[in-house]
Amino acid sequence: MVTKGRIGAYAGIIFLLALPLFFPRFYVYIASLILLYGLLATSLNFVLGFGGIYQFHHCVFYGAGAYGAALMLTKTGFSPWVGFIVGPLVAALLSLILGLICIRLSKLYFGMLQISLGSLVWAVIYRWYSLTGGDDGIHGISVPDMIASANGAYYFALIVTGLSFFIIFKILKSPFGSVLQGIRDNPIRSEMIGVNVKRHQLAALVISGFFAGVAGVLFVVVDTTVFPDMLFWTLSMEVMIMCLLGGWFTFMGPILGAALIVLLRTFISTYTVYWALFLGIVLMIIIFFLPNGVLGYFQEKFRPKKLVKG
Amino acid sequence: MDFIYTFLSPGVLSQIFVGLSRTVILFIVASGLSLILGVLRIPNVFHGSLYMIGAFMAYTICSVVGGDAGFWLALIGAPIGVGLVSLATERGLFQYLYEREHIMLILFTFAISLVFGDLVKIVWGAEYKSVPVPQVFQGFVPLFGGLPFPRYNMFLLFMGPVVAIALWFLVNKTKIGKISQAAAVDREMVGAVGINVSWVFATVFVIGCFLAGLGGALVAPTVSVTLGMDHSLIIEAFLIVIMGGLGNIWGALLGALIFGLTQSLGILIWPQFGIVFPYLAVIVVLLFRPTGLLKSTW
Amino acid sequence: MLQVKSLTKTFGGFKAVNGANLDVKKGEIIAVIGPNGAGKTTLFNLITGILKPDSGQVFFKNEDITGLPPYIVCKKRISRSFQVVNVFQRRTVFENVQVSVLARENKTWNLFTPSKKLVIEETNRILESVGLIDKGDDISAALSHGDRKVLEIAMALGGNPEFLILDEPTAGMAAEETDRCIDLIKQLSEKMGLTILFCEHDMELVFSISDRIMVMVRGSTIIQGSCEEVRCNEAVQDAYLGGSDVCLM
Amino acid sequence: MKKTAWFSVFLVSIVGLFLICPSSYAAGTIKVGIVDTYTGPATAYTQDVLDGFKLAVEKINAKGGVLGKKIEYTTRDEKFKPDIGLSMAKELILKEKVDVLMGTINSGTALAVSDLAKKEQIPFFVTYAKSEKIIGEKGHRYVFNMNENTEMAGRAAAVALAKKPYIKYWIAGDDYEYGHAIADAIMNNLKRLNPKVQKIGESWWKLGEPDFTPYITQMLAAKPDFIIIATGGSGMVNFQKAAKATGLSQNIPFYQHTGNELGTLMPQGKDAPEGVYGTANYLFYFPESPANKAFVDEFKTAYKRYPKASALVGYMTAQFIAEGFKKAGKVDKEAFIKALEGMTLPSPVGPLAIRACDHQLELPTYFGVTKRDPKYVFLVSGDNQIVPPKNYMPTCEEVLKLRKK
Repeated sequence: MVTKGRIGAYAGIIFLLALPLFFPRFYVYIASLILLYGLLATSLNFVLGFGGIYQFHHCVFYGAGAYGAALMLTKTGFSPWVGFIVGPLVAALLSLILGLICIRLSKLYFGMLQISLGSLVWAVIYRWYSLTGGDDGIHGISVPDMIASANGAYYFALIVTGLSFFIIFKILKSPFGSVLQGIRDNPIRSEMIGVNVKRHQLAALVISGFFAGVAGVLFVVVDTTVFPDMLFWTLSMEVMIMCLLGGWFTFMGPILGAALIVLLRTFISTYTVYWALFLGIVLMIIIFFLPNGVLGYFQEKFRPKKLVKG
Repeated sequence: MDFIYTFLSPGVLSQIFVGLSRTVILFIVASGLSLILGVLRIPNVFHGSLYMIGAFMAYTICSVVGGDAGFWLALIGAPIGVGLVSLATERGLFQYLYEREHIMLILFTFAISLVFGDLVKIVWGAEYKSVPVPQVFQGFVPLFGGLPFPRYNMFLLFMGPVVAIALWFLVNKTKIGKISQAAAVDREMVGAVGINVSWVFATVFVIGCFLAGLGGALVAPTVSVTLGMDHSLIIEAFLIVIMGGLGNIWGALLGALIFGLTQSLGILIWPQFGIVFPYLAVIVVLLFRPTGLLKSTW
Repeated sequence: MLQVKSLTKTFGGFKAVNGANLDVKKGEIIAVIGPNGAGKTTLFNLITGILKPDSGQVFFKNEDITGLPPYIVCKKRISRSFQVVNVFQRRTVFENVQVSVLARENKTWNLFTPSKKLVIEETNRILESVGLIDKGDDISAALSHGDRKVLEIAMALGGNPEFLILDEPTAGMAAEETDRCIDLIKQLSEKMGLTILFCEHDMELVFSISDRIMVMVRGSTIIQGSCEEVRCNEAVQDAYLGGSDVCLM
Repeated sequence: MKKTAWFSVFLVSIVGLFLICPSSYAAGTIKVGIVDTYTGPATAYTQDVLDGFKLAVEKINAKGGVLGKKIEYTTRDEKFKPDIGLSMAKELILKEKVDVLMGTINSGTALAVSDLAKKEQIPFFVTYAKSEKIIGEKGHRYVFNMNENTEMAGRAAAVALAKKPYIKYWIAGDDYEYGHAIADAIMNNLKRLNPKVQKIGESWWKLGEPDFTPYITQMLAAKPDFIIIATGGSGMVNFQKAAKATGLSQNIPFYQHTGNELGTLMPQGKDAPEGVYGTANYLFYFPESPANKAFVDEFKTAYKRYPKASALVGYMTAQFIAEGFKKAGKVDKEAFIKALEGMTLPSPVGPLAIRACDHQLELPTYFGVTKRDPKYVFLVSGDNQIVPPKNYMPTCEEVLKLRKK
């Protein structure tokens, strides 16, 4: 069984590496988008599905990372690679600040306070015209030649997301990850076995913010633009949907969810302008019948021994 | 009056009054949201869509009936229409979902709001719609040093307390109100004494949505009825409910007051960044009262 | 070892704990009894830092631990189980206990070593001692009620405590499970030398294993003494039996 | 590890579904891809662009198309979100291989797609986004603006307002790029044309603000001579309603760009305020030329409503695309662009030209004031004066200087 899984994983990696050789440019572009949204959703799921923190406005960090990198690239003379590192750091810092304010609250209250704070960040970016270009955004950001082409951007996204997924996976399997999942299941119990819950949650938020920032940087590389809409709450909702759709207690779930949403959006919109209607209906059906998400459903179905009840 | 003017200039006073009429709409919508949150525990994201549908229904009724009668009919008909829509969604979908995680419900209702957004476009089309202000409320009254105050806003100021008192009566003095209060605290117990909890929830849900429709119908004459009018409102309504304390109707009133007033007075203090004041108010409130100003039913 | 001095906690006017006193010596098994709503669980929450007392003090090994947060209390080697089952329900039994051991060994900030390579022996030893070793790979939500209660105790043991607080360890258990649990508690006390504070409604269990008993009524300590002292105490009879002259049990 | 297997099966089937998704176009046609917002308040304008475009395309195709090929188009709803719009534009270019892109009311999307069009070398017709940057600072060979921009609108308004006796101006508007740009353009040009003019104050509200009364009381208290309101979309109607309810329209004259336009006045019916100054690029009842009447009749027969300014934009874009290819003689993008530069076509509002230097369509502007008209169930623009393009358009030098920056 294990070897079969290994073979599957290697086949997947080879498929992803060879993708630009066989598919036209558009599909390479869509694949890059899936990778970056997959990373964004996974970074959210790190705190949502594994940390039990209701991070309602995750996209603030995605946008912060993107703007951080975009501003470094357009307004300063540093090497673009420096910008790519600064972006996630800005996101992590912002995540720390927002986390320090919100962490005292729990669940829905945490989420709502986060939405208000996030909306403030959005308003600042939206209003600070001289720095951020206001609602028009920043366009035509030039990235290094190596990663400027569609294939280059794809490979860059593939390497970065692959590395990020690996790191996040590692963290989840580490003692820190164990503690985090413990906190999700039962914060009071976690305190009582000697875990400083708030501090661990805060660290998780910072890590999550950092990787959201990485996803933001990838957006800059893939689409060479940034917009204030990247920090608007509706996008955060969509990312949350990606997590739940794929399965928020699974590692691969959010990636699958991201792939589903991106593909459905592209696929349905070629047929009808009412794609939101169909997307909404598909989502309703999935949430209605598969409460643990698509991947969660398969996991339940094929591993009855570890079935999670109530 | 002159005595008051020594403390507050006529401009500030009129700003406060205008803020209050905005408060009324926010309160009506947010109280419905709060009711649903408190009793059913559903964070209803498509509450905003219902508000929009209420406004569109008001438009349809007004343009079919015409004149002042159309307006009054719309004021009753549109919320009832919205109530029927919500009854269908509750019976068809939500009654199976009460035990789900909140976050699932949020996303489920978000999905419904996507569907409703497009359905409204299919039914009513893309053009801006406008509901005329009824004859009785046209024009304005000079208030506070002659600054004009629209008569319709006076009507709104009257409607606010009416709705608040009606809600108070409903929640505290009627059987359904008492049952729903009990159900909010302990669902199983209410079920155990032989009450059909499912229908109690349906009723509360419809009442909450009725309020969203009423808000939409009331706001319709003051704005252009357009697609997407739900977007900004729903976040504001949620913040108000959170600020006031989940499920607490008086909290919704207090939250709406704070929200409406910080918005209108913020403009006086710092016009360029008037937009951030209500958000700042929410942050300040939640920092000092993490579970809202008044007692939450959660 | 543990002294509680006139501890008070009020919830919106209701005095849940009102001047509770308790004195526990090393190696003892102490039971707290009292009718429902007497404030036993609140008392435990106050000792372990989940709630902050309004007044009064808690000393552990002559050190003031009043109002310290739970994770610090835990580091002083006080562990507890909960009345309502409180385990990490999406994780396996093994992981549940392992987290507890990891937390005690301050390894929770380790981000990159796979947990499956850490503290395996220690975790297995604890699972062995409570008899859950066979179920190590089960998701804890799928366990029977009794097993979950035992898992609770196992998690508490993960913190390598000197002082163990058990909140109704046998509540809801079937008869044979209760027996197993009693054995477990006795073992912990005898073999590992733990000091144990527990509350329980099952009087048989209380009188069979405890060294001393503390009786709480309406948030206050009525008496703390040996089983014999408590059994025929008038106030206790008042509280439990409405003032008859019959000794308890 | 079964889940990995299932996971891959699932993913492959989704990808497969996506790959077999058919092309939206038939072969051997000229393909036009439209990315625009068809959700939310903006739809009131974008629907007219599309319908105007459709009208012209159907006429062209009925006559046998261009170069023996039919013009085909497909739409994508970007929902006013630039990231979605951009990925849709990429889909149209890379997968559908469109010959021409057009669309969008959202300046953010327009700029992003314009940047893409430049890289992919696809002609892009901006239909209703009004950012000055589109052909200014960010302008390039492949982008065409078929609509006025904020600078043009501001200059046209300034030309008309400079003749009025007002001195003390108050500025207010939607607090976003469009509002500020249009207000700045009016004020800067007004000061240039009439140095006595001064700004005594300003107020800005968030986009989509539902209640304007507080702002209006603030303005009334300040007692300016004239107010310039820089709003867009639903804000236009909302403000006029509030202006009527508070009596602002009777006390202080104010100007709104597109305030006299059908899109603003029709929804309000007879209840719109009278005496509001406005500018518009198109009025279906003015000028009363046969060409205009013919277009209005045609549009009205097809869609049962009067055309708005955006309908004219869509209508003319289709004709320019058709004539561009006809003149180029082949479906070749470079030749097409060359052909369009300087091209003049007859239109409902008289001959319209695409300026060679910056690819801006030269549109006339109508300055008027709202009044009742017994012929219609809504208010119309009266006392219309035409501001011809040459009187207000920025010169080629001015635009090209922006590009160099």
